[in-house]
Amino acid sequence: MDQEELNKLYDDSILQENRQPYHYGKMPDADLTLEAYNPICGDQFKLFLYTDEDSIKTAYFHGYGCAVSKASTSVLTRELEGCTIEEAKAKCRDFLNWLSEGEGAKVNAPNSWESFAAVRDFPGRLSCAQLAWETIAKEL
Amino acid sequence: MDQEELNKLYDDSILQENRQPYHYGKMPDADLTLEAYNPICGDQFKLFLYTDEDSIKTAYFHGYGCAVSKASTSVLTRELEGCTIEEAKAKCRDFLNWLSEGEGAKVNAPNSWESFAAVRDFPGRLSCAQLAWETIAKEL
Amino acid sequence: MLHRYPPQHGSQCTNLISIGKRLNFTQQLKNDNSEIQSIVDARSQFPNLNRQDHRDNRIIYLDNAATTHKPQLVIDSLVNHFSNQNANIHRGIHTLAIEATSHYEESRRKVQQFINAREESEVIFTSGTTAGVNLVAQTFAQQQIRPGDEILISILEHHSNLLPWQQLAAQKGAKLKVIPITACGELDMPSLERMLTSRVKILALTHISNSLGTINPIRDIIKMARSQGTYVLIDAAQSVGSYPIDVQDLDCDFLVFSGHKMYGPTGIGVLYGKAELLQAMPPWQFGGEMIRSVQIEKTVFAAPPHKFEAGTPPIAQAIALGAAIDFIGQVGLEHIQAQNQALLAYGTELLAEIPGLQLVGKARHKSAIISFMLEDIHPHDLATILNQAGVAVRAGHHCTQPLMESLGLPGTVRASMAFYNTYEDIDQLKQGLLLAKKIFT
Amino acid sequence: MLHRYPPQHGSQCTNLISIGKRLNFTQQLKNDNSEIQSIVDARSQFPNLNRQDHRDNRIIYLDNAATTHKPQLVIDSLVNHFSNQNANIHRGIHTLAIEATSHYEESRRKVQQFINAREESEVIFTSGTTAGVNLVAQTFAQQQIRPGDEILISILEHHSNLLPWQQLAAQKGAKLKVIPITACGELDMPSLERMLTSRVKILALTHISNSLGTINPIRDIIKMARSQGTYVLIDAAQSVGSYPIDVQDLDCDFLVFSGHKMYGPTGIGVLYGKAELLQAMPPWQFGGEMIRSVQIEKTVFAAPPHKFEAGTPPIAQAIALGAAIDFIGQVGLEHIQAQNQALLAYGTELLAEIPGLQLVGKARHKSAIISFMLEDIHPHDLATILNQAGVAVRAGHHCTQPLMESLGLPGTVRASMAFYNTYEDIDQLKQGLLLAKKIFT
Ligand SMILES: Cc1ncc(COP(=O)(O)O)c(C=O)c1O
Ligand SMILES: Cc1ncc(COP(=O)(O)O)c(C=O)c1O
Ligand code: FES
Ligand code: FES
Repeated sequence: MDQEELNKLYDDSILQENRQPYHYGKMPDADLTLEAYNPICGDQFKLFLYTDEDSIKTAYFHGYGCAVSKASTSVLTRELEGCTIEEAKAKCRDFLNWLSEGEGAKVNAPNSWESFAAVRDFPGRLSCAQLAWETIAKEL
Repeated sequence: MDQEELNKLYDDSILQENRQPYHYGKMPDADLTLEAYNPICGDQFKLFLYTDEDSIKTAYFHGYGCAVSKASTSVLTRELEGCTIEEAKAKCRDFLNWLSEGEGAKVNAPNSWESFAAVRDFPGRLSCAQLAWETIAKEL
Repeated sequence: MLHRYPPQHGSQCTNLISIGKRLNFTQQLKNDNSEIQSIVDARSQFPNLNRQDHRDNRIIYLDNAATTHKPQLVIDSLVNHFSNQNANIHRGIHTLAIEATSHYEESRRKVQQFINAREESEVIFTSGTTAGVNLVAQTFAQQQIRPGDEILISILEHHSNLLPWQQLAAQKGAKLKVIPITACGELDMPSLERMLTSRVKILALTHISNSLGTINPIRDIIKMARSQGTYVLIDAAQSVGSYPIDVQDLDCDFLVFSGHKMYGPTGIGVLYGKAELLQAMPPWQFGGEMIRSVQIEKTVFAAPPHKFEAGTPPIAQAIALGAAIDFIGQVGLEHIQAQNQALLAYGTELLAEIPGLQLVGKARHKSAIISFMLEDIHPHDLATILNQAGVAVRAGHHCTQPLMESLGLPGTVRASMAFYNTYEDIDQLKQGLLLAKKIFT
Repeated sequence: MLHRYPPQHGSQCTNLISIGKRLNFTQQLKNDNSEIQSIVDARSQFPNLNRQDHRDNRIIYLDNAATTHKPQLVIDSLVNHFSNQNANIHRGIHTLAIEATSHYEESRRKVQQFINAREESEVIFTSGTTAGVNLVAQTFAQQQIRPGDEILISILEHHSNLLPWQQLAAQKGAKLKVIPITACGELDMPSLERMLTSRVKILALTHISNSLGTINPIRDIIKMARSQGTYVLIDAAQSVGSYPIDVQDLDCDFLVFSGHKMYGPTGIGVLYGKAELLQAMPPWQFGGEMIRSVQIEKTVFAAPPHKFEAGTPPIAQAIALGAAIDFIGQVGLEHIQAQNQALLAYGTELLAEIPGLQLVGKARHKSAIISFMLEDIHPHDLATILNQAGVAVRAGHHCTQPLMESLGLPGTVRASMAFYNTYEDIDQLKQGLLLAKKIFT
């Protein structure tokens, strides 16, 4: 059995984000609460945003999903903080483009995204990585 | 092209009965009128029976059907006359048995039926030969 | 005799362009490196064209309007799916399921491009034309039709595009109106114009009559319907795969067809619907794969097309339909169409030479369907004799009983050609008919 | 974490009979001159068992509850139909149409005998289980159900045997009641007895749970329903082809299943219904082939089964379903069943050895379906890792979302065996799970 691809998907960074996600928890007093629902598996995260004027001060998330979706939501949550709403949406669109088009997408991909590149070899799991980013891109 | 089977089905007797059917015409004052409808093709004959006590004095038929159905209805019409209702039904059951089971059926088949034996080689046309007989057997 | 077929007004009907010499059957189609370079090549792809009957005669298949034969590419597609792929689709993350899903969805894209739909989600896989019409009648029309509304069809309709509307009209207290035809078998346009008022909520019309071959001017008619605010469903069972169909150019609301009439397998068909209509329609069947979330109290349905594809779909058949579209692309729809028209012209001229033969349906625009009567020989007797002569045709009402009744005919014999038929096939048809005449006189 | 899977009361649940040594996979099945003499012979009939993934590993297929692989006999049947026969059925009198019709109807007889229906006309070909349930819900139940009536299902139901009833109940103002399960995943019989009153018009129940493998005691339950005057529909999608089904012995009113889960092709299924019920039911779809006579004003429908088979049916698929039944006969249903049970016992024991593995569903009577969780690894992560290890399983809610919710689970990993699986397949499953554990800790 060739474990290389597997090790790329489940690399240290994704496993670590999954085990100890950033700002994982409910935040009932958030100004904005979004639901990221994946109909393929039924998994679901709530995204809690605390905004000041037009920018996102703090972000939390909570819910249930696979390692890939949890890690990707964790990374997203961290990167949302400090963005304006427009910047947040643009960032998510960038991530989704980069994820589907690879290095061809003219997008400045931060290091934190690199681990998710492996998802491209797992077409059945693409929606896991996209889940929360798509919700922000489309519904914020 | 091997025409033998064809010549057996469309033999002189069937073609003759088709061309000059017995008692072909409407008989509006009949005591009993039955409808023989073939849903496979939409063909239809009306059977007109004029009875006296329990026996069939005169029979007529009218309608539209293929050569096989017309010939077979013509033969039936001729053979119904003189029968009691019960005899008529029994005769039709005999014919249907003989037709489906061949010489194996323990039935006294008159010469007039012989031409219809060829229908056995034309499974798509079996219902043509059965049509009127089945109506008498089942609905009289 | 019931023969009351209306007298022919020659001038309105087909002007037979004499075919002079036969269109060259072996003509070169392309010079690219496709496998299929000529109609002869294309023909060799259909194993069933070599089928023999019990007297070792090759069976000449002129029943293509009922179902076409299947090319090797389509058969191989089925074999490949079941031998090397086979998995249930969607929601699966193992290799086979991912492959099957991607082939299934790829086939949807092929259909989309083939009929030029705007979006993939406008292509819904069904089990056939009949299912497609029933789906629209029992969901969209079920919601749209109010008592007193009118539903317009034509007398040419196949039972599958008649019964669902008859049923719905009865259930809703709506009126079913029927466009008549002219003596040639064309839609009676003045009647159509009179009947197509704003009271008509839905017009359900066949593109090509499976009984008479008439090609209806649907593009113009759809335009007329649009101006009345009438929704239009087109029954394209006889046209897709033989004639180009562009749903955006036509601007129809719905269009239905069957895989098995376009060189694909049985058990698969397509409903095309405009995205905004599909979105607003309720689902038809309920089950797996068509949901977003299910609770005992409440279900949220998926978006089209999945909303309309409940349960395990005909996966292998959908993929094989994609193969059929590939095959059509290899031959070239323009060549298929030209060959059909050449066979129609040849056949029409040849049969007209038989004394006592009466063509039923002489529209100016016809597909390769020739319906006829020969003297007063019953269509089924003719079909039996033709079958013995090695020629497979269909006889009867062709699932258009009201049409036959309106023509005063008990049925017809129908010879329907596909592009892989040859002039010799039609010659043989003629021989069989001459034999029938001999037997019956 | 959402894991609230109820605590196990060991005593009520599976008593694993230790399998000691493996049941001999190469055992002799028969001594007659059938081609298939052993399970190894039978296994060699499935080309897809040799399929390899992109790393040249043989794919171990443990997703049989989603769809089974197809034996060569079934594939050949499709090829033969499309290559040598291919014609539309009924109303045709040419050789090909007669042959196709007779094979299609012969297949109906095979189904009849296989499930021991009293009459051929009780066997209706559908496009699958989902279509069968929808047919009954939208015709029979549509007429039977009145406001306030109850429809009873179980929490085990597949969406296909839930949504049609949920929909109907909402439409009719009827109540949808749901039988719960015990901690082992068995129907809670006291609840069932309490709920199955004479207010219940229809009980729609699965024979075998596709998620947990539970085999329900349907014969006894049907008897109870009879005594209340309740009609019963059995979803036999997971049982036909693996376990004997005798509809007369069961005395159910309706029974539905899919061809693709019993070694047959996609696109075909069966609805069995009692003759007297089918006769009284209105048709579901309207179109060709299901009529006795059609006029614009009025249509008279054909008798069952044709009344329910509108349009061109999945001809080739129905014939291939007959071939699947032939194949099952060649192997012997008793051998299939025994092999399934042996694989279940082996797999259950083997997986139980993995620390942290939690079986989901421990009914005493189970089919060869093993659902499980491994520690807190998400089912889809497990399935991905297993796929890389060459093992195809399914993960998720398996189209039983309410069941998963009631178990407090987001889904499970499901390994489902067919008789052609081997002990080595299950060994490999275990290896994959151990790998997953290693990755995740
Ligand atoms: C128990 C059960 N019922 C119903 C179905 C639905 O069958 P199909 O998708 O073939 O219509 C399935 C299969 O997924 C099943 O396992
Ligand atoms: C014009 C037309 N409409 C509808 C149908 C019905 O198609 P199917 O039987 O494939 O559902 C046919 C084919 O018989 C047809 O020719
Ligand atoms: S499996 Fe549900 S989001 Fe990944
Ligand atoms: S074809 Fe109609 S009765 Fe013979």
